[in-house]
Amino acid sequence: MVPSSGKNLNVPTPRHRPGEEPEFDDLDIPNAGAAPRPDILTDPKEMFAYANTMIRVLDMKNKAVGEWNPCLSPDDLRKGLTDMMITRIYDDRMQNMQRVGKMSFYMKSRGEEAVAVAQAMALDKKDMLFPSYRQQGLLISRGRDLLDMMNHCLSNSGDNCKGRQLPIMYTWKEGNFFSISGNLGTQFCQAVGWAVASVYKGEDAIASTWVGEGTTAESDFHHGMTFAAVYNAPVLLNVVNNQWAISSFQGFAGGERATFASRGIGYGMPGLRVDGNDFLAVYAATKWAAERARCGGGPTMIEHFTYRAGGHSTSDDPAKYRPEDEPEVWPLGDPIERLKNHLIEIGEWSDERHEQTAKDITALVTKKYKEAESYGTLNSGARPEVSSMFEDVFKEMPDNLRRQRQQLGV
Amino acid sequence: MVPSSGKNLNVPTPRHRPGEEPEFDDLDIPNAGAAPRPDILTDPKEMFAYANTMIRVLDMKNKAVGEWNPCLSPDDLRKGLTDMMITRIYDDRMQNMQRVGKMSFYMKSRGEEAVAVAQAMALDKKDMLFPSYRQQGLLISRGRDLLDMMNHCLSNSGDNCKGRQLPIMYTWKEGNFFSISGNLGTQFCQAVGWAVASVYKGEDAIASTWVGEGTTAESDFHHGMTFAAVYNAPVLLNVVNNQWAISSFQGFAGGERATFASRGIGYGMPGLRVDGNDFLAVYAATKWAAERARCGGGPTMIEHFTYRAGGHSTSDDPAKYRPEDEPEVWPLGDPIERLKNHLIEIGEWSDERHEQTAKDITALVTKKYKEAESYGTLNSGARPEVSSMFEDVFKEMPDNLRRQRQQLGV
Amino acid sequence: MTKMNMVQAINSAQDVMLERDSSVVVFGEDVGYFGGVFNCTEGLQKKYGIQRVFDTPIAEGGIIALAIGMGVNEMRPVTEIQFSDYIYPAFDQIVSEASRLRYRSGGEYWAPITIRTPCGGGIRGGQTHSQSPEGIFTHVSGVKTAMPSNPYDAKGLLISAIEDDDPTIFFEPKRLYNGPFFGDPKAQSQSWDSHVKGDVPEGHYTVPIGKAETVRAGSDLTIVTYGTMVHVSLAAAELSGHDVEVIDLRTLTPLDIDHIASSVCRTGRCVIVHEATKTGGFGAEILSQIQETCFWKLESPIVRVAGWDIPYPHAFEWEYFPGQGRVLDAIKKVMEG
Amino acid sequence: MTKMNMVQAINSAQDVMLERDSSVVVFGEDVGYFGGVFNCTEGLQKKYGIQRVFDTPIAEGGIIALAIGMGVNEMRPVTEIQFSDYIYPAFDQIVSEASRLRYRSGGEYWAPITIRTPCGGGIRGGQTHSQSPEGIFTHVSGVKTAMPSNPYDAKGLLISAIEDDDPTIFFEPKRLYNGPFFGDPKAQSQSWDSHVKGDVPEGHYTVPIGKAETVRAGSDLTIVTYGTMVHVSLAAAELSGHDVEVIDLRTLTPLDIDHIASSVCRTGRCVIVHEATKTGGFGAEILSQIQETCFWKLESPIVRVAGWDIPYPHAFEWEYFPGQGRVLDAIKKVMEG
Ligand SMILES: Cc1ncc(C[n+]2csc(CCOP(=O)(O)OP(=O)(O)O)c2C)c(N)n1
Ligand SMILES: Cc1ncc(C[n+]2csc(CCOP(=O)(O)OP(=O)(O)O)c2C)c(N)n1
Ligand SMILES: [Mg+2]
Ligand SMILES: [Mg+2]
Repeated sequence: MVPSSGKNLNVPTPRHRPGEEPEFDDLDIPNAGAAPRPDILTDPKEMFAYANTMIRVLDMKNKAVGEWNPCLSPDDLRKGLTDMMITRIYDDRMQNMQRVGKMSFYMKSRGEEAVAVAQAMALDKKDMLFPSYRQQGLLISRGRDLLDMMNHCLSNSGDNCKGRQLPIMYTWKEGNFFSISGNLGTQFCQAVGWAVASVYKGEDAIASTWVGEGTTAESDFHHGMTFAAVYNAPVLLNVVNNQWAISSFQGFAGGERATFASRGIGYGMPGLRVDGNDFLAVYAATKWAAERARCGGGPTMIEHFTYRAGGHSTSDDPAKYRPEDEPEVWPLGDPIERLKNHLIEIGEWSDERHEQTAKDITALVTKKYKEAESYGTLNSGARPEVSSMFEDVFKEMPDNLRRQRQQLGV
Repeated sequence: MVPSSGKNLNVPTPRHRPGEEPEFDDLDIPNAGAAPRPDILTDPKEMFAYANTMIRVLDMKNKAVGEWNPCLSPDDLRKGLTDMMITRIYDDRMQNMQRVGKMSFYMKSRGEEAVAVAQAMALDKKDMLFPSYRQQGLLISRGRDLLDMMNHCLSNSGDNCKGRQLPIMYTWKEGNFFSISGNLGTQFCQAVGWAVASVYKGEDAIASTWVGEGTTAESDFHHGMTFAAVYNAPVLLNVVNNQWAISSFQGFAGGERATFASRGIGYGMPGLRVDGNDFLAVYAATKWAAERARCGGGPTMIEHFTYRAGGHSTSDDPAKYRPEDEPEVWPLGDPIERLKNHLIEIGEWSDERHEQTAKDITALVTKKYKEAESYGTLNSGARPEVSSMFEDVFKEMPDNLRRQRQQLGV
Repeated sequence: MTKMNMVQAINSAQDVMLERDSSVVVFGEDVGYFGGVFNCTEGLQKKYGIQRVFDTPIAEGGIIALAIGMGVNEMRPVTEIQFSDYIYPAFDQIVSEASRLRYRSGGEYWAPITIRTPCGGGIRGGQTHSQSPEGIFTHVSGVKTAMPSNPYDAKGLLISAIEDDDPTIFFEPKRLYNGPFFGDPKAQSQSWDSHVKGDVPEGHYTVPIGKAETVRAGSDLTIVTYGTMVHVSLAAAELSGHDVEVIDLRTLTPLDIDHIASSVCRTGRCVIVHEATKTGGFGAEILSQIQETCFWKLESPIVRVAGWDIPYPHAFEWEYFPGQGRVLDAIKKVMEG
Repeated sequence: MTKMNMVQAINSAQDVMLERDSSVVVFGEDVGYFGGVFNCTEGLQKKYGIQRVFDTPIAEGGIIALAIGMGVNEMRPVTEIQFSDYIYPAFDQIVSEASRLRYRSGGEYWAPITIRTPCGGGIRGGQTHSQSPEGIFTHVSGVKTAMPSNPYDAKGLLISAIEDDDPTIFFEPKRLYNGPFFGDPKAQSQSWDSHVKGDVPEGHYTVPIGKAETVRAGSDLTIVTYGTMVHVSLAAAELSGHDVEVIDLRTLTPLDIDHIASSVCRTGRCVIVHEATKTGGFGAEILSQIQETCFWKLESPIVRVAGWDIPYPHAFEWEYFPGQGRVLDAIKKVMEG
């Protein structure tokens, strides 16, 4: 039973591997401003084209153009920029702290900051977020104290998750940010349930959920799409197509044959494909989908076309499976650079201000981190109470756990 | 927390319930012959329209028309008709035998016979079938002895499944018919694995698999679609949309918002929507997809638009949830009637011949059933060896099972 | 008090809770208009509307995910998995999500969901309509598991499960829906009418989660069992010629080991009976805890009576089913041993 | 003979089988070009080509379904589930399909698949990279389960699993990949180089499925254990001051009860150790079978040492982990009891 030479199994292969020169020349990237903006209650059947084009607002000259331009105020633009900068500086710092052994693990969102930050801004605070592990920008945009985020990552005595979760698996109830699961995709259909309950309760809040493009292969993606469609749930179903899933490129999720946005078509919901590195495009698409959901128009699927500029996590070395300079040649640029240039272009920002802001953020992050360490790190200093490890398995501790706790002597 | 009056959750509702007058006037049914037949290696992106139209060959005047007409010989047409008739008469007989207590359970395929019979004819004998429980026509078309089928349903000493499975959960290795699972949908991605192995082995055989439209909501459907797309597997992914899933109409699988055939689009594979009660259309679409798969064109999804004319199973009373006369007003008619009328129209069949054939089949089925009873029924007569219940859990019986068998004293 | 069979009792529990608490909703495959393939939700959609009692797509994983999301948003979903043989596609959502949410979020989020699911054999359902998978879930931290053996307990336990703020899997031995079953398929079938536990209050009451019940007092030997096997064990006890005590667990986890241990330490002999396959079944845990607690009082080895380690074979249902004969053999062995 | 760590041994087993049998293919998330997140398939794609060693979509259920279909079509797929915490989405395909196919088809079809999956904690992986779910699968009829504790057994058992015509789940205690681990995270980490079971033949050999091994002979007490806990138990045995026998199960199901029973009947005392949560864990089954077989020889209650009945908490990994101290306590208790 030797494989024949004639027919070969199709196993997807990325465009380049380490040692090869990365290029994306044939990527089909529509011009900014080219896509029209349909009415928010447009019939999904009339929206097939949106799944195959790309909504883009920022053009090559750093101008915001076209119908999707959300016309944000300079203040809002500056908030967006600043929050993306905080996210990146925070990420870098935490990754460094992991490298020196202060915590067990870390995952950055470098290159994808626009997705989380612009979406958080476009949604209402009352809207519920069911993210994956790579949307820390949501927390930052919603104003979570960096100290709390750090305390969680350090699993220290200030960790609201009581030391039970890996770093970056945040929970923040006050900010309507769900508990991140280590199991990929599980939140996708849960978000639909939350949204259905919101309708049932007669409330106005909607839900938004995120998975990576690799995770679309999991059953939860399909369940989320199906249940959202059937109950016309007010929910945003986001696929962050950052091209990579650990070492596997998006072809292993089916991305070579069709856009992820076009998955929406078969479920009868709009699928928007957005330049995920274009803050304004992400913001505008999210606003459109949120308004649609709030008006009873049901779910929208959004594919954010972006690029994971860093490694998958601190356990990963991307140089093993893709050219080291692939991130640099990514044709859609860097979301922070692009928004910065736009603000400068419209006369509302400058290189100096940018430098200064970066410095201020770095100082803030350093200060916060110092404070966080005073609550302990994974290997030294204060921790949550050991006895707390037996709590919250159930609302009330059953006898078997009480006995086990006694056995441990805590 | 009382539900608001303003916004209501969308819960799909079928067009009619018991007591209401069934009608399907606004069903969008394209004319026979209207759909063009694309080249078998057409790019899926150019095939979106096929997911929303309906491939139909037999017109209102019982003529076969249009590009999809497979131009079958009269002999082939008669074989198709006869096999559908055998399927129906067999089904009726077995259901009756269940009613009188000879077996535990039964499921008919009434109204959907064209799907299984035409597809079996359009595929090669070497092609592997991964069906659901409602494609008994595949067995009949491939020539399985009715005696063997009955022996299985009776769980008697002649049952090749050794009494381990419910009736209708057939297995027939010789006929390249997989073992039916009681768990919905599980075969869908298994078929993809089989097809991938076929490519790997350099063989020419393809796989074909079936699920009901209700089952498309299960994860296996999504996995089958994803894996088939990623590996470009030579497989036919059939969705038999018979409008009902026990008591739930197809809206609970998302059918109100988009056709099932359009699910193919998001995975980058052709989705064909076929009049499932039109033997010639089913045959033609299957041939197209099989040829495509064999030429390296990869998977095709086919939605068979049909109607479950009987109850879900012998445990079910459809009068509880749909108008009793809904089957009669189904606008796409009955597959046997339609093919019969076509054969008469072209002068290759007659009412008399039809009657006679029905009589012959009935006599055959009666004879076979009598023979089958001589091998035992569920409650009397011979059974498989009791000790065999401990076999085949593993290839070789481990000690714990040997001891349990001894404990039972068999 | 009314006479109810188990289907009616389960229906009534949901009815009571839908009435009392607007955050309760009921959903699953075919549970809406149709009222469920076993009629356990019959009439509820008509009474409470399509917003509160509704059908779902056929996707057990999606059903539980939907329930979790609703639970996080302050609702109290009661879901049905049509057969417990079909709970496996929801395994990840139950184990990794519902059962872990409160813990992993430091207590900030939880999902008070109830999963009703018919289990067990004896209805000629073949290997995929007969399974008793409770032993898979009793190993999972963070989810409670219960299995009633009669209408009164079924209603009271189900109300407790719905009111409980933790996820609960509520296994319904479908062979008991219409009457107690003593293990002999040829015997005249009985109804719940003549059974004391067929008397069920119409309104709200609870049977507490985590409490076993002694359903027959005795001093020679203790049978620990649950679900359908309670009745089989009672019948065997009657025939055994020994003074057998029978404990109906009702809740599997958290296990009422104190109740069990105090009985076994008294009788010194124990038989554990369940319908699920033996190896790795919940009987092993019960046996282990008894051994750990009552070792010095045991007068002979504890014996497990269970389904064989094979799928439930359609034609050999009654050879698979651990009926009175196998329980009697075990009693004899333990009394002699 | 070469020195191999467990990653290399596992890699070598696949290498040997890919070489010998063209029906063997290896696939899973990140196993192809990248060689797996733990490097267990490093270099295999390069050596055998993209048709035989390849990446998959991230869908564990799909991976196992694909493997079953390939298995039915005469191939012998070796799959990787990246962490055993992520095996749950494949639960239905493993339990209802792979494990039941031969039975339900009357022996006409089967799928000789192997599921490799790293398990266990001790690597600061938090609750979703540390689980030991073997106890869920040991209750399932029709699938075999194995967990090696060293490179030699890992390679030999994995080859047996691949060659076996039944589905096998092959649990790899990831804490042992690089060296034996005795339970003290602060101790100097050891490599397999200096361990006798680090000597691994380069070619084909097998360790039979279903056979336990006595890794330390003793007459006072028997420890029954597997995986990482073999080393922790050996270390505790050493410190205990008693003459402790240690049995490494290697295969969980089918269980080598004869081997275990002959030891416990001799020593009269037994401790069972595993890392998985206690309630409903495989330890309960081991305990039950020993109780059933050796009751009259037992001089004190068998004690189980296991993970607490909670998710594996990130910050309290070492409080969760059943280390030497807890094993020593148990030995003491059993020796005194
Ligand atoms: C159910 C499950 N399977 C596998 C994993 C291991 N895993 C963690 S992240 C990851 C890749 C996810 O890729 P993608 O969805 O594209 O998200 P990204 O990391 O790019 O944001 C994998 C396979 C997991 N966490 N859960
Ligand atoms: C995993 C699983 N869930 C639920 C069931 C119960 N069940 C059996 S058939 C059926 C309806 C299936 O409907 P559909 O897929 O449309 O197929 P049809 O019966 O119409 O051919 C259901 C819910 C099952 N067998 N397996
Ligand atoms: Mg990704
Ligand atoms: Mg159907």
